[in-house]
Amino acid sequence: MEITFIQGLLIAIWAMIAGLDCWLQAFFIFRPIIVCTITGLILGDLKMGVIAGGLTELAFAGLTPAGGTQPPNTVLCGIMTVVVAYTNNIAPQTAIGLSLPFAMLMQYILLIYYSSFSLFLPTFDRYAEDGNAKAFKRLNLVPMAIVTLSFGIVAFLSAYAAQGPMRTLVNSMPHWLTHGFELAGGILPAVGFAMLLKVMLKARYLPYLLLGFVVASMIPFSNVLPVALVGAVFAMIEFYHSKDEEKTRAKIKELEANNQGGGMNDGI
Amino acid sequence: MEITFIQGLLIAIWAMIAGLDCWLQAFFIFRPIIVCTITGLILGDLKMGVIAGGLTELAFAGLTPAGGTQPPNTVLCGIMTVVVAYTNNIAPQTAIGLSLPFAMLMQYILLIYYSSFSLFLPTFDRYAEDGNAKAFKRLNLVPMAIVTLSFGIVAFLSAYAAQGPMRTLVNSMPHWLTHGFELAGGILPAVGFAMLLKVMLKARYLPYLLLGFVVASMIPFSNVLPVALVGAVFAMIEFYHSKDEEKTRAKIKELEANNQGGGMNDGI
Amino acid sequence: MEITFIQGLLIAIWAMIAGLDCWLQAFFIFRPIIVCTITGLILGDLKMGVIAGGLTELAFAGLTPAGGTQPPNTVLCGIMTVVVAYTNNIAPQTAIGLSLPFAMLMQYILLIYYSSFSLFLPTFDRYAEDGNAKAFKRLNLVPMAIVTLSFGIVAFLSAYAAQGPMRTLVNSMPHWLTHGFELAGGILPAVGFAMLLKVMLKARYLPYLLLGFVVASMIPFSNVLPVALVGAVFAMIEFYHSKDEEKTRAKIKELEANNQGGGMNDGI
Amino acid sequence: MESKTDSETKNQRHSIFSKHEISMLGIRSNLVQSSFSYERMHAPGFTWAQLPYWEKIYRDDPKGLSRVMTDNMEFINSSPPLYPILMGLLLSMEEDHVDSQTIKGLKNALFGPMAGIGDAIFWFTIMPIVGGISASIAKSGNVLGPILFFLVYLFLFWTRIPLAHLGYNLGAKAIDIIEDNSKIISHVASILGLTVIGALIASYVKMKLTIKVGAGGAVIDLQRQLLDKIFPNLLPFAFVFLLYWLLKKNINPIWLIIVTFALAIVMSLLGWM
Amino acid sequence: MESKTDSETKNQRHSIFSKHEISMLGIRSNLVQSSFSYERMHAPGFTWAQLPYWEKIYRDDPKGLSRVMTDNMEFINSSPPLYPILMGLLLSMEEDHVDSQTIKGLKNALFGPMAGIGDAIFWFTIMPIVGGISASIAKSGNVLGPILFFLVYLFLFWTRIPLAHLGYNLGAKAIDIIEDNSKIISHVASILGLTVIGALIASYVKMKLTIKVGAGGAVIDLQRQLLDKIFPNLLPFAFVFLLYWLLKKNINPIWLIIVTFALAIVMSLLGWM
Amino acid sequence: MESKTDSETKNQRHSIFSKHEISMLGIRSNLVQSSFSYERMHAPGFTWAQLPYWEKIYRDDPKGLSRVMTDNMEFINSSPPLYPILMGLLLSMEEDHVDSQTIKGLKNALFGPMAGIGDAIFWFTIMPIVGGISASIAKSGNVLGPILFFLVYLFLFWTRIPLAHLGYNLGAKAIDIIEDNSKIISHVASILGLTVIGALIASYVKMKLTIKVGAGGAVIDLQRQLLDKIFPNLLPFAFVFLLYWLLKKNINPIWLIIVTFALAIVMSLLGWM
Ligand SMILES: OC[C@H]1O[C@H](O)[C@@H](O)[C@@H](O)[C@@H]1O
Ligand SMILES: OC[C@H]1O[C@H](O)[C@@H](O)[C@@H](O)[C@@H]1O
Ligand SMILES: OC[C@H]1O[C@H](O)[C@@H](O)[C@@H](O)[C@@H]1O
Repeated sequence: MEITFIQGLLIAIWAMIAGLDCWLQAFFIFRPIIVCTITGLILGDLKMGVIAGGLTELAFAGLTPAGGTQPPNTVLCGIMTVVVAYTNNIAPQTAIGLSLPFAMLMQYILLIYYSSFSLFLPTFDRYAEDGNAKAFKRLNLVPMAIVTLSFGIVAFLSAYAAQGPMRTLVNSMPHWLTHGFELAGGILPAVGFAMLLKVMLKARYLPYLLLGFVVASMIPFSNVLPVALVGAVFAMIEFYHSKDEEKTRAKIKELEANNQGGGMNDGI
Repeated sequence: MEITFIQGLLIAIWAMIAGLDCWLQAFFIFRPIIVCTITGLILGDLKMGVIAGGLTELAFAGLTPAGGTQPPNTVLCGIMTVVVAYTNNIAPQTAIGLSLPFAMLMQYILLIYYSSFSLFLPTFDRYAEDGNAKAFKRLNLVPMAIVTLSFGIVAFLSAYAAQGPMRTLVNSMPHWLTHGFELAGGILPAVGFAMLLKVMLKARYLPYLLLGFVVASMIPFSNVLPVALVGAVFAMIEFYHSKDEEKTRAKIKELEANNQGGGMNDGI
Repeated sequence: MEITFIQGLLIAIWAMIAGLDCWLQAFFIFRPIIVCTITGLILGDLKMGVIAGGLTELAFAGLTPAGGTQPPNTVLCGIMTVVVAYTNNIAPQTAIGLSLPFAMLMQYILLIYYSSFSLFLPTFDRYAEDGNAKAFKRLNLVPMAIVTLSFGIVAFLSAYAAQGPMRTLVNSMPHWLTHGFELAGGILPAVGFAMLLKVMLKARYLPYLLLGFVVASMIPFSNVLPVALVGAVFAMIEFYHSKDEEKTRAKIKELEANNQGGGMNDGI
Repeated sequence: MESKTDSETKNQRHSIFSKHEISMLGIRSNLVQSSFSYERMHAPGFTWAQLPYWEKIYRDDPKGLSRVMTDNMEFINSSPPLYPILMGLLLSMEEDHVDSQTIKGLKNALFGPMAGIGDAIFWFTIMPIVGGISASIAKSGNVLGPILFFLVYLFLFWTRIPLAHLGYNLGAKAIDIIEDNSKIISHVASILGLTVIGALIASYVKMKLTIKVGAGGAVIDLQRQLLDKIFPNLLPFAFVFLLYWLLKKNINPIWLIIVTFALAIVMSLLGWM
Repeated sequence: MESKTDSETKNQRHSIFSKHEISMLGIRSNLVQSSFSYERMHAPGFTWAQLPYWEKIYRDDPKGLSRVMTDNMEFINSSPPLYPILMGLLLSMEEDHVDSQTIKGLKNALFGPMAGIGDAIFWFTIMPIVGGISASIAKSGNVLGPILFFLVYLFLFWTRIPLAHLGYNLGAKAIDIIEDNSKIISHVASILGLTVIGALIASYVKMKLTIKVGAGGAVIDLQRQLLDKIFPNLLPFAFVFLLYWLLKKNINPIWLIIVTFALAIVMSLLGWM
Repeated sequence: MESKTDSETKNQRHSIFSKHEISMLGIRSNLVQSSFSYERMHAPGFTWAQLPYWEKIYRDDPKGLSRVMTDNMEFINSSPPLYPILMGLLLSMEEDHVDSQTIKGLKNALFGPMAGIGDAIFWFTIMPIVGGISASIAKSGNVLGPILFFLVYLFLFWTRIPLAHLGYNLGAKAIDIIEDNSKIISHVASILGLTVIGALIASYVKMKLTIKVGAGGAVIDLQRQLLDKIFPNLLPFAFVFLLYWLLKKNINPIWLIIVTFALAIVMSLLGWM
């Protein structure tokens, strides 16, 4: 089915709202499960939106922006999964793979902003030095406006303007390619986890990574809460151990200090 | 079916035996699994007694008297579950709920004894001071006699004398109420566990509580032995850690003592 | 079916190859899974050899020679399981039990060598003192030759020469006896584990033994890798703890040394 | 060298008590709760159990008997099945006329940790396991269930005898070992105990919702599609902690039982459970 | 005594800020990322959120305002949902005119560990759990899935208000506690975080071979007869570590995504997955 | 600076041994058990493997050769697959003419812990896992089972070569690392080893009763209704500990095997298993 101009506009507005939220990480309506649902609503197929939301949410679970990284953008991915499924009449599962290029496009736009917004810093600094609160507050709106607008434009172009070529593309894609995109959607979280590990993994935490992996692989349960609890158990046990050790170490330090003190006294 | 006077008397005698055991915690024939079985035997329906015993034992698992607390009494509960099921021809599962008021009655009688038996203490003390062993031994029989008798009377009245009103009551109870009693029987152990936690839970033991809960929830096994073994594993590991730490701490203390000793020597 | 002289010879040669490997523990072709397969190949029934290999490998999992112990010999057991199954047309499962006496025979021959080969040591020592490398190298071949030959002879006699009496024996064995041998095959690894425990078990490692046992009993998984990973997790956690403790202990030692040093200085 | 054989053959050489008498001490320990009161808990029963032995030791010393009786009437509360060890120990010291202050100190140092260990082992581990297994056999009407239960506890009853001998034979030698470890042991017993309690909450508290929420195509079964997907046994755990929190607020336990009943009946009435 | 009531009633007595104003601080904390740049991360948004309060404190002291603004423009990066605590804390100190060096030190000591804890809790635990549960409801087309998700995050949004009050009320008192524990807490948060990441790898990375190898009677299904028998989720784990190793070699993350796509498409083409 | 490049390029610049020769050391290490005897275990084979290298080092020093041969004829027992590291290490020291007492001390410090680690890894972890997986493929008659097994062990055989290079290249530098950690490492290897042994007991010892006890309506299947309800694999665990206890009483292992056979046959005869 085709997307009307009005629908395209509504999608753009929704992209701006969700996109700003994605930038700020406030309400978490930028997560696929919400983005897809609302997009489905706009296109008049709520149920498909909800289903796509469930599938996409799972595919993006590992791709968090923790530590200031930028994963493929969930807003664009959510919108385009529903749009591609809707306009090409294909299963959301396959559409996820096809929406990924859009998600990556937005990811790179945001990465550019992450780098280039440092251009605002000197001005911020000047206002700070001048104690000019009003100007400071005003300037703080500019980056947000840029981000919001970008989301709107990219979403409009992707969802409305590109639907013709998109359909041609999808129709001409052989099965192995669409299946390949599906597979990619399933493997993609690995990238997010690898990036997390680069930030967080030290040798001393390797056992816990392994523990979580083994326990999750062995218990047939649908979410990671049991494993998180096991992690919490080990964390708490370690907490009290560390506390005890700290006390011991503090005592030793005291003794060392006394010793040196004693040594100095001897010298007098 | 009705309970004959002889059966009522036999039940009273059995209640006295099991009740004394409950007071002393010696043979553990005061547990529902035994109490119900014997009561069933007295009423001529051993099989029902055994089944009721199994069900009631599980419902009372958490309600231990550890730490000197008093849970609803297992002897009365066991007897009355079988009696109620027998006289009203209902399933033991439902009867458990209906027997609970009797169990609680006995619980409160025992609680009163726990408090009021301190009245005997001055006399005990006097005999102790006088070194009067004979009198001391004699006096020690009195509380036991009181307890034993109380069990007999309460059981006789509950099982034999109250069976008429009991039947009327049960017949007039709507389904939601009997079902409610059933539910209560299933939830009741929570009270026992909460009381245990009040005595035993410190922040530093919270992880182990959680561990036991998570492991038991995740492994599909019919008893808590595997979890108890996991608990034992952690306990033993901690044991050796604590040993090591203790040694370290002992050494530090020695050093501190030496230091102060040294300081004093310096002063000389 | 009968074993031809050529087949008997081939088996003897294979026994020598696998036997030498068993002595040296180099390629691990002495494990039942390989020994049975090749023996099956020699007898023209590869498939049965492979199946017997799988079964025998599992039965011998615990019987490792770690620490210089000697378990029933896997080469003889592997060969004879296939031979007995082949010549008597019985299931490999039952044949394992019947091959055990041969495996134990070889075990005792090797044990005798383990003891008696110390007779070579004085000669080795003399060559070492003389710096006589050539003679030393030559002498080192002798024990290997003895072992290799023994394997050949024992295997030839067991597989070829003894097949007549063997068949008579098997045919005359009542069901309870063959079933008993089967059972013994299943219980046998216990011996290996008990021997391991004698070497390795100290009180402080008991929790880990228990942990492995409980986890393996609770998770329905076909190999011990998950448990090995859990063991690795605990081992790594302990590693870092021990490291920390070591540091603490080192500091305390330093302090003690300083203290004593200080004391001596005072004395001067 | 001397001291070794000394303690090994104590029972034979020095002891004024026969083996049978020590066994009887184990049996008598069953009455520690005979005159239980919150004020001093096991004190009278504890004294009663040891009384005949003191009578023998202080046959010609009424002052001594009076002193030891008075000393033992102080508050004491420990795990009943472990009393034989404690009593055996104290008796051997009393017999050796160890200073009464030392004995008191030891008694006070030991009964607390022993309560913790004993409860963890007897109430929280053995009872639910034996009870659970027997009950699962009994539930189908098989009388071997209660018989199994009875036999296990008969065995535990019997263990009081060897435990009394153990305590008596180890005597003073055991004290250092136990005293040194008592803090660690009660720490370790708490770990075991709380792990098991966590498991018991998951196994024995039964709460399952039966309602469905939502309307039209958007109906979910609250228990199976939400709670069980978050974590099994979530309600039992939460409810135990609600009660725990009420207890911490010094609400009387009786109220907890009433609350539980009220909740169950209301839930039944609403058809939510 | 005094000091106790002092801090308890701070909000009422000393504070120049109304309860409403402190609540607004929680709300304003939502904009910490407003002018995010890699150079200073949250600095401008962080300053912006607190600005109105400094304007009030330094109403008659332009120098003070300038100083505090400049101080806060330094690099800062922490977990967004925990900023309310941090800001509340700093505000109460600023109000008490605590030495600016102390405030800076504190800020620097706290934001790092708070990032670790917050990420472990919010990104790696709450999000996958809530997301996973909602998604499993949504997958069958049930709109209660997204609604549940939304409600949970609405609640988390709301928590910023009490957290701001918490930080503000605790004030300097909280500092010692947090500072003492910050090293241990970030250690402990890493343990939790990495355990969960391990579980996420097992749950969310999907790689399964579909090929069989061998010929004739000797065919095995690589995935089910080999890999799954070695360990479930072996491929996902190995692949994550391959990517991790590439990252360690300073390969750009963009390449990882490309490699992933290429691999998936090649595998699809070969019919291996 | 110098010393760094020094060790990095050792093989090229200083070493009198070619890469091929070091590889051959790895291969030669396969013969450590060639003249095994309980008196000195690997000593002759250990000496034999290193002999050609000493001949080269002490070409013009027969005394040296005699000394080093004699030194190495002392008792030694370690894990065969780890010998290449140890030998590589010792060779690099011998080549640098490190004091012979130091070398001896090092050798003695290392071989024990290495035995523990090696056994935990090779005997108790790799073998049962690879064996178990291959066997489960082979049990259905699939020849890929033994092939897989063979390939894995061929790979492990090959690792001796890089391990020899590793030991030789690290040289003395590695010693401090290993020596410092040897106590901890053997501790840690025991943890791993015993966990796996516990798992192996559960997986590989097969004992199941087939009898039912009781009469009439009160019949229970001992294995399924009692033992399996208490704990799965209870019999295997108990039996292993029975054997363990016998071994502790210095019963000869041969008796254990006889006892096992007798038990199995009696059980079969009675129809209990
Ligand atoms: O890692 C701390 C923090 O870093 C960045 O600011 C963002 O990615 C946040 O989402 C994250 O919580
Ligand atoms: O807690 C120790 C002890 O306290 C009381 O004496 C009773 O409840 C016992 O059952 C319990 O073992
Ligand atoms: O235990 C170390 C070592 O001892 C002996 O040498 C052999 O049994 C080896 O297989 C084993 O690895």
